[in-house]
Amino acid sequence: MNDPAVVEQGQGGRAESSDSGFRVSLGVFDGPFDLLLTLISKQELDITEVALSKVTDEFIAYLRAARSADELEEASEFLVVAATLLDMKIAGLLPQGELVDAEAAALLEARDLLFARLLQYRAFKEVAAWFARSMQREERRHPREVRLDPKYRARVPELVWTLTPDDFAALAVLAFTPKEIPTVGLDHLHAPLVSIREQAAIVVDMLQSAGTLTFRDLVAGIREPGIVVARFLSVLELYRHAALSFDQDEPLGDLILQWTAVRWTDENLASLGADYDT
Amino acid sequence: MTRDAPEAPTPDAPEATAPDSGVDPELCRRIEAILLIAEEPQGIVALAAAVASPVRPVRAAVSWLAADYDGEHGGYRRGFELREVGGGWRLYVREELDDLISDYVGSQVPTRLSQAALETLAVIAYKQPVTRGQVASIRAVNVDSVVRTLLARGLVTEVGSDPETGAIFYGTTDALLAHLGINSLDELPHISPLLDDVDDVATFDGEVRR
Amino acid sequence: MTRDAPEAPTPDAPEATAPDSGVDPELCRRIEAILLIAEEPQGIVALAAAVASPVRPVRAAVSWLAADYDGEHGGYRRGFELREVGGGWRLYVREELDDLISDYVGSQVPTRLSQAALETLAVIAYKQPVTRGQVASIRAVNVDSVVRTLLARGLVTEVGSDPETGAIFYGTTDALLAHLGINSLDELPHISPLLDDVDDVATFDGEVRR
Repeated sequence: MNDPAVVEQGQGGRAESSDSGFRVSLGVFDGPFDLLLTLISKQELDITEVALSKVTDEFIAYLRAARSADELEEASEFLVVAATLLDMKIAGLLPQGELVDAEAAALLEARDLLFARLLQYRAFKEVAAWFARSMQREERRHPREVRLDPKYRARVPELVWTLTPDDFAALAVLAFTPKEIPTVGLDHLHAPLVSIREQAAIVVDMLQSAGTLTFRDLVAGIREPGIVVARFLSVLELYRHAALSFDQDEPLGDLILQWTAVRWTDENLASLGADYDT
Repeated sequence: MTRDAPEAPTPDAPEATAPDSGVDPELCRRIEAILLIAEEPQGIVALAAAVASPVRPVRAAVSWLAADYDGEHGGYRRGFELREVGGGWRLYVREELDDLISDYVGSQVPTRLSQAALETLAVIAYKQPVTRGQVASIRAVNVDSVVRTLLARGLVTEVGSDPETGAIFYGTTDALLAHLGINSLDELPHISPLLDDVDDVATFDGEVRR
Repeated sequence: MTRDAPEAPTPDAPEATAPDSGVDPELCRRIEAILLIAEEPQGIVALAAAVASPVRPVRAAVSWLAADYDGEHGGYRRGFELREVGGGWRLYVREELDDLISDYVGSQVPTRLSQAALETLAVIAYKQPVTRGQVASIRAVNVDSVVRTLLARGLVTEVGSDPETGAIFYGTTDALLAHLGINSLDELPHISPLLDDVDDVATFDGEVRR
């Protein structure tokens, strides 16, 4: 970091717009936060030299004094940028002289990506300013917008109307029902929940009728890993309840399960796996 | 109009009409601007006030413009004309083109209302007087063109405007009652539980700052 | 237009523009009539359908009219202009006269978009078609209510959905272009060098943040 003041002059227009916003006073930099970002993004200020905790403290103080919606909006924006800076800083503090292994390379790549994200965020911010200017300019314009002459309206073909008042009311109900923007289901990201208790019931059934089975038998034909895991956990649970015993003849060999319970009721089953409930 | 100055003396378009007619092109421009956005016929005095000019040159300019649109100053006869109606001047489509406009309007206004138009109509019926912005908030889509259709169909009408924002309030018309076969809005089936919630929608406008 | 015949050959107004420009004055008249009553920008194809003419001469006539209103055909610069905005052509008061008109109609307080809405709009404009989730990952905030506002204002619209996840894709509308005073997305400021990285970033986000 050479001389922030000089760079600030070079920034011209941008510094002007940020004068009213959040300013920071750090050892290496004193000025608008926006400018700090510009310097970092131009690699004229080393991110590792910026005390993020100090930036954050100052920002919180700034927010306490903030009153206008504009200033409060800066809060969410700041969080984005601060999180990005933090990520960058973590990456920046890691040794990067030689690429010793793939992990280091990945971190370096990650830093570039974070950097790109910051740049991208700033690009959209700047474009948003262009949007605001264009919209303000355009809303001053006056297009021709005059009611249609009744003589033309009168010549429009007759409206076909088929609704009764009840139909109409039903439409109103439909129209007033809040239309939530559908949210993206995350279900596809998670395997459906598998109940250990349900799986235990199946295991109990199979063992009671067969007496002795291998674990391989118990999960034969099951493709969902979740069910296999649940059946294994239920075997452990049943063992804890002394409902079965198991033997393994050799390491990694088949697990042989034998039903040993003298008395077994559905109540035993209901209490099974309570440790896994959350 | 000082901003005009740099552009005015374009070399290949000398403001040719001014010298021989004695009509000031800048005055004509200002009058044309008012006429383009005016809903009602404009009297000469009102026009003169709007363009901040004495009445006499305004009267001369309006006559000149009317003749100009009729193609009498070397141009061609425009598709619009400037007519004096009820003591004021207004731009009209030239009468010979009425059929064209009727066909066009007919093609723009469908004989059946779309689902979107019907739902918007229902919202206006139950929430009137209501602004387009409020309807848009409830329907969560822009309703400008749909409201235009409903206006063109005479199913809704402007019933006033917000003194602060200038936003126009809309309400339904007797034509809608006639279509529904009822005599008054009181005869619409009751759906109030939902309506109570509707004011919540106002929060949604919070995104839009004034 | 047989009704036109008796008036057409007025002695001191020969339809002078037609021969030298190759533009048919009758076509111009019809286009002017549609433009006078249209409430939205008119695309060339829609105009051609309205005036029942092939597209090519309509395009030529519209260009000729725009230049004519600008005073480039020997007339004077009109108080109105023909602008190509939001995917079509529309009559506007000439920009230099906007202050005059604002005084005349009384200026309405415009409802401005919040900074969050503007940024979301910018992301959608450049990244469309784009899901809310993708917008949110770029802005790193929840954008649901902002998108609702943009939908209600007709600035963005649903343009499809992901066949696998059902996530809705959003894109911008012609109304947005009109609000920006541009005719196509190509006229947006160029920021592609930065955006080239964006897709990598999105993937990266996907791996790290979810």
